[in-house]
Amino acid sequence: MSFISYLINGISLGSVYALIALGYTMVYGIAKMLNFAHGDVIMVGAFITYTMCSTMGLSPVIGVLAAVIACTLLGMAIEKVAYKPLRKASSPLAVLITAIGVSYLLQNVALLIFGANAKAFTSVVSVPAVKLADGQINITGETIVTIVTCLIIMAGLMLFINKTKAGQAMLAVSEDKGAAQLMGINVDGTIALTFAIGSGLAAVAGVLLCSAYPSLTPYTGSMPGIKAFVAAVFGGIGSIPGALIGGILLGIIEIFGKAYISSQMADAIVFAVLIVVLLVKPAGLFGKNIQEKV
Amino acid sequence: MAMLEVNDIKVYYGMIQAIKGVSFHVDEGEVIALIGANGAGKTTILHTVSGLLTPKEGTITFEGQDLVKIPGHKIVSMGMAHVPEGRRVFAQLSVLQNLMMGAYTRKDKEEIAQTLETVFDRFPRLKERQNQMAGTLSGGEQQMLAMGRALMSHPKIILMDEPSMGLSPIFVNEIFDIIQEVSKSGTTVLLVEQNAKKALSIADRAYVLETGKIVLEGKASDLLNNDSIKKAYLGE
Amino acid sequence: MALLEAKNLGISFGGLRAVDDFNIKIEKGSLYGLIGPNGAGKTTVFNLLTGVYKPTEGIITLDGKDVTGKKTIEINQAGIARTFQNIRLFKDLSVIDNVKVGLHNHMSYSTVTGILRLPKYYKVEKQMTEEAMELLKVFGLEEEAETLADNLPYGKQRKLEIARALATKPKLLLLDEPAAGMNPNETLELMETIRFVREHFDMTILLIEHDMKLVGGICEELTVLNFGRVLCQGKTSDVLNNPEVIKAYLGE
Amino acid sequence: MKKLSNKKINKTFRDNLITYGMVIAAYVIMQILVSAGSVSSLIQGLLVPLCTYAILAVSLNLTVGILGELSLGHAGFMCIGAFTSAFFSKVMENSAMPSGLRFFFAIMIGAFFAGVFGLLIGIPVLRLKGDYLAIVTLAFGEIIKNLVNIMFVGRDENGFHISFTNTMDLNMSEDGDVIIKGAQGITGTPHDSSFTIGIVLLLITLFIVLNLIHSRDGRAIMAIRDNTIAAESVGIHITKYKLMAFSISAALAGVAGVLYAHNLSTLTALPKNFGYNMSIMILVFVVLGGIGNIRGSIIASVILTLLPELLRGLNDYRMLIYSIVLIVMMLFNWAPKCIEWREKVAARFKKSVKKEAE
Amino acid sequence: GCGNTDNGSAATGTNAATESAAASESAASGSVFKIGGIGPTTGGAAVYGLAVQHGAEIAIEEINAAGGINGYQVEFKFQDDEADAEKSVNAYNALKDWGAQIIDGSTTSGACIAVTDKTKEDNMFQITPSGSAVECVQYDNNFRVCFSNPNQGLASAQYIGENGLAEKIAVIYDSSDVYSSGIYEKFVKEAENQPFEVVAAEAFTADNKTDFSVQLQKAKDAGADMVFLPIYYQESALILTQAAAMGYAPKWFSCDGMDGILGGVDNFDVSLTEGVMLLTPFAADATDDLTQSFVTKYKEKYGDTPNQFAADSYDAIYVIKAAIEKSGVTPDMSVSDICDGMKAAMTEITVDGLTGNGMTWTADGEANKAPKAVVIENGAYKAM
Ligand SMILES: Nc1ncnc2c1ncn2[C@@H]1O[C@H](COP(=O)(O)OP(=O)(O)OP(=O)(O)O)[C@@H](O)[C@H]1O
Ligand SMILES: Nc1ncnc2c1ncn2[C@@H]1O[C@H](COP(=O)(O)OP(=O)(O)OP(=O)(O)O)[C@@H](O)[C@H]1O
Ligand SMILES: [Mg+2]
Ligand SMILES: [Mg+2]
Repeated sequence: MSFISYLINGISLGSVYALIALGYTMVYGIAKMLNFAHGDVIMVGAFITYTMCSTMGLSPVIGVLAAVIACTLLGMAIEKVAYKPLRKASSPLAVLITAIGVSYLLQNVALLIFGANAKAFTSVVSVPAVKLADGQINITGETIVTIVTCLIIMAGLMLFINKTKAGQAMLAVSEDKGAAQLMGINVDGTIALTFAIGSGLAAVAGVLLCSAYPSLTPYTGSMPGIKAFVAAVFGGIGSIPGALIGGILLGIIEIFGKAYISSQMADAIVFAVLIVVLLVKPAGLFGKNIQEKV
Repeated sequence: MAMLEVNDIKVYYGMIQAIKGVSFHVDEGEVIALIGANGAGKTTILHTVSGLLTPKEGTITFEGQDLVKIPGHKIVSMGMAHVPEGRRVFAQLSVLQNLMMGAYTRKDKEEIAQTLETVFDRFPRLKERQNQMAGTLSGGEQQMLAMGRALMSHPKIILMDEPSMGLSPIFVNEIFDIIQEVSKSGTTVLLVEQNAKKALSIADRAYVLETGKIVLEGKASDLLNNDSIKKAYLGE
Repeated sequence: MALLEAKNLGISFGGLRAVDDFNIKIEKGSLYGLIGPNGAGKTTVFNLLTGVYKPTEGIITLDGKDVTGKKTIEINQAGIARTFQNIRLFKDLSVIDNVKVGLHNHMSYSTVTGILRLPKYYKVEKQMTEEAMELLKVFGLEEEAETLADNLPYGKQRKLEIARALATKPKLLLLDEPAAGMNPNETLELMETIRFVREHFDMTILLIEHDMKLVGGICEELTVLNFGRVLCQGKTSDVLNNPEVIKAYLGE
Repeated sequence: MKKLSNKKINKTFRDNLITYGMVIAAYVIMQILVSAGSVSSLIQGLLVPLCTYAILAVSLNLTVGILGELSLGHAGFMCIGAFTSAFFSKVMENSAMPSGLRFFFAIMIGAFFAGVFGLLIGIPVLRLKGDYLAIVTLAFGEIIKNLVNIMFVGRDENGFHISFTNTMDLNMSEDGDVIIKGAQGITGTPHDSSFTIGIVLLLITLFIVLNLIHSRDGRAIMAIRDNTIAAESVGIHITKYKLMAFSISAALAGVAGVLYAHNLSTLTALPKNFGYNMSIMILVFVVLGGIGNIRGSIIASVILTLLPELLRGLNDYRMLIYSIVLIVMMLFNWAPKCIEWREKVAARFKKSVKKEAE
Repeated sequence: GCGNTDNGSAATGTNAATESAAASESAASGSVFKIGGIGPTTGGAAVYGLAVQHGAEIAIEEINAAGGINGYQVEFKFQDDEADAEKSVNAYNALKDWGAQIIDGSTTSGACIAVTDKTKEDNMFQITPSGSAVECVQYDNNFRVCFSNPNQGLASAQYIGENGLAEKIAVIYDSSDVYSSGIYEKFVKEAENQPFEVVAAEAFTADNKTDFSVQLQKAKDAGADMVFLPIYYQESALILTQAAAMGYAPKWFSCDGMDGILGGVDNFDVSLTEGVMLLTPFAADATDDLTQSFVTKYKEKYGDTPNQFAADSYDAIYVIKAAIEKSGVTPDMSVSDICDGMKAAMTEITVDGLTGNGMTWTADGEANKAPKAVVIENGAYKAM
């Protein structure tokens, strides 16, 4: 019985990672950059919802909407000010470092505005928990909503990328910006759109993360951000279903590691599994291992 | 008025000036060849015309509109296509996806399907390989794809950067036939070629470029018989 | 005995039979051409010979030694060097350093010698520089020795690739479309260089090329590939007049 | 021909000389200022950390700039160097060994263990590429930190005891001494680091890295960076040279760890000092200073270590300003538009200088 | 809500000092005591450092308003150390440059240990409000206000055992934290002598503290009737929430780190804390005048409910005051002389503070005060 509840807990945790990883992988897949500030956009989204709902007492729907809109704009602004000037820089690492700067910036702004005290986030989810086996197994409403959201977002993203022109444009831009422009694709616009979508997703992820684990500080986003990065790589970075599966597996491994091996070594176990997987499948579970044609 | 008019452009890579004041024009329906040695600046000029590079000085007008002021991606929908140097196919997309990307600015599905048919007719190899990842095509196959992709936008003018590079002799002949056909079907052509002899034999007029400057221009047939051109570019 | 002998080579990519039942015999000192339509499998043959791909069947022997399925570096050490269809230089190294990397396995000193700058370091580095400069001279690149490889014009990049390959002191040199992107004059110059290399280094050369002037001008023997199979093999003049070759490859 | 090669040797020689000279000059100036009493305690206290971070940045530049692989686990190697050496120093503290010799051995031990870990980790990991390599190095760094945090090592008359749960499991006798206490780490490491030693270690690091780069092996490493397939085709042993660069880089990070551990009386493996945040911080030094630019790494590490300290006057706004400055510096150093602008300004400046000279 | 934490910290301290300095004639320039505070005000542990800073600032303000110490005004400056040992030394050096004579800090144990070495070298008087590791008071110039970790572990185990509160106990602790693992170690050791059994000991780490479902499940499966939480209240809040969600309701027992659970987490549902027991020296809702006035001021000024860190730091300043008054040191004396004077005085003073009545100190730096065991009832502490 405890096995099943561990499994469910793993899926709960993993679905949160997956949700974050979807945004991460989306931005990585198209803009080819590790946006280390992604986790902090999550935090911003959560704070906005917190302010709207818990402080100002507005309805969760408005709170979430406001967070999505604000984060979308924030994502686009960050891209424009901090990332775009470096797009043609001679090394892709330059923009990675700027992203780290942006991450610090968001954390410190949040610290100045909201203080360091943790805020207990009021869940925006009103779906009741499902109890099975005489209440021994408990699937929270947050878990259900997160998983459903993940699936919807994953399907939506895949449809968007494969079926819409803007999505196809993203694929082209991710490979060769110059050639994409020669096709008539608005490269700047496409990348801005990518960040907008990624950051909008981050807001949703932030709200659900804090609904499931209701503790919000200026640093709330950074660890889940890294974990989601791990999850995205695990699933094959750039792959959308990979992010989902990677996230959920990561959650399950983390919980099982704690449960059956050692809670002290939880971090080590997760990372060790990651390493083993990557050694066997060097491009992650769903990544295409593309060999360069000689 | 000329369809494409390039007026005294200067282009820099950082501090290095690659184009030192070049002017030329292309009239509707013409085939214009641009020839010159390695590093003369041919590719740079094409990149500047199609908006991948911005000139520091000078103007480029296409059908009366100033291209320098227009965002690069809008130039395609005005009717200009570019077969870039080094092919630049989308390596991880399939051949078919690559071709459809060429028709990105077009809306009418039926017309696109028609163009696709004509492209497949011209390059049967692409039809055979439509689901192969473009990156795994052989060098020559990629060249065909780049050409086909440009044609998919049904352009008014097409810029081609060394389209015969890496092609087998038989296919070199074929590609020049195709260029002529394209031209006959009403598309204007601006052609950069190392194979100057072939290029001049199908062009109406030509410009000769040396280290960022135009040093000679004239009717292609005249240039074919010009001694200095023969010596420098035709290997005779 | 032939320097290189490949028997019955074959490889597939997915469903595509890229090379099938490929046989070739190259005598020492010859200048051999490999031609064929686009996508015929020429580059793939090079990749098989140099260990980039492992053949699913067939045997490759170099100088009597079986090198089938060996790794790229082992094959290089056994004596095959190559250039690439899409140029692959060490872009951020200077021209001379590119060549020195080629000399890597032929002139050496230990890591510790390098770090501590023992006398041997200076001695060997000096020898390397001299030898590299000599090679660069052959290709008219000595002026550009300190230029970054990336900043060379296209034609010179191709030459540098050949120089780097030669620096590994191969028995057999494989050139993949060395004249691509060159104008007729530059091609003529390249032909001279290739001839010179053959004489001067007593080299055996196998090259892929679509420029018939070059192929006809310097190759003694040809193999024509079509759809992964050998279409025709023999003396250059014979092959180029073979009607099947004309039909499939040359055009009239 | 001779002339050309001489010119090159001279140029790199001069370049290296400037780098060494810069470090030595900084040392001399600081020593003079310190003895004149005109250096604040804050700056004095920062001298050893500055050396530590400069060594880290130089060593990571070997991996990122020269080998061309992205490593996010460098703090892990630093951690190994710190803990192994501090452990050794604690064990030997009451022995007859003179402290100078003890510290020398501590440095050797730190470098050795970090290097060995670099090698062990490198063997499987260096087959991966780009971001996958980055994440796996990050993972190794985190594993190391996690394990150090739950590691207990004690010594009594029966020898050493190790446990991964708590001190009771060490089963030590009454008068045993617990040296590594899990999250509480090692306390009371002898204070052996000094500015002079830091500078000497930095110079040695520079010597190793610069000489390696400009040797046959360095060329092979850079060739692999630029084009692996071509490097293989000219007979370069990819794995060997990747491992060489990676483990030397790790060993040098270990040396930085030794310096770190012997500068503070407490050594704990926190996310802050040995977690991925630190690895990223070192990467920031490298990238800001210019990938592959060794001197730049030193300068960037000094600026970025000093900056938050010098901003202390801003109180609560300190880290905010710091992050903004970081972003602005990155844009200034890397954005093509800024580079162009800088070149133009420099050219104009040169021109005007010339004119004046005339 | 939004605390106005953007109030320049040192600015507040110095402003206050200068304002009242103007009022008080005796504070001629140069003759003020300069006290430096150290703790994280940025980074993940900022909440603790800010509390220490704010607690001290209130005490300083009160003291200056009341005419200072022995007639001397007090200046206070607080420096960020990001909870890092190296940065803490930097912060200390920055304070030294400013002219600090006495140190209130560092806030976190690891950082504090590193600083003790430096204050020892300079022979500067250092009292840490919250550095609980043994080594935080390793030298004769180091003192602390809070309990030491072993002390808390021992006291907790004994209290539980003596009062027969539980038979089977699970521990959830932070294996990457000095404070938490320090208490845990001693607790488990002492448990052997007590009539209860530790049935599960589960850890989490700084990088892994969002999901506690496994730890709770294990405690539950092991049949623990009490869970001991030697951790801080921020994580405890999450644990209580998650336990409630899974329907697990053991008794909860905790140490002073738990203090803050009632007001420290904004918007937290305090009904979850019903019945939680903790050993703490401070309770923000105690009814004595001192606490009430402190809490009121704190809320007014910083918008938050003070936690035990703030209280410890407030007391630390008053301890400093008492030691100065007792020893009669003056600001114009050297740092070392001030330290020697205060050191000697420390064993002679008795302080009534927020965290204890009649606190006295031993020469080895530990405070003698009785931990109060409290239980949360109806959202308030109640003595047990
Ligand atoms: N990205 C770049 N950065 C700096 N210089 C460049 C760049 N691209 C080209 N150049 C330089 O600009 C000049 C013109 O180059 P361009 O590629 O336009 O020549 P080209 O005539 O197309 O030559 P090729 O026949 O080799 O294709 C050359 O000197 C070249 O070195
Ligand atoms: N890695 C691969 N995966 C799938 N197909 C491949 C791969 N490499 C080559 N091919 C296919 O194998 C065939 C032979 O390719 P190859 O590159 O050898 O041709 P080639 O003779 O060199 O042609 P070209 O003269 O155009 O360079 C081509 O049809 C190509 O698409
Ligand atoms: Mg060109
Ligand atoms: Mg080929």
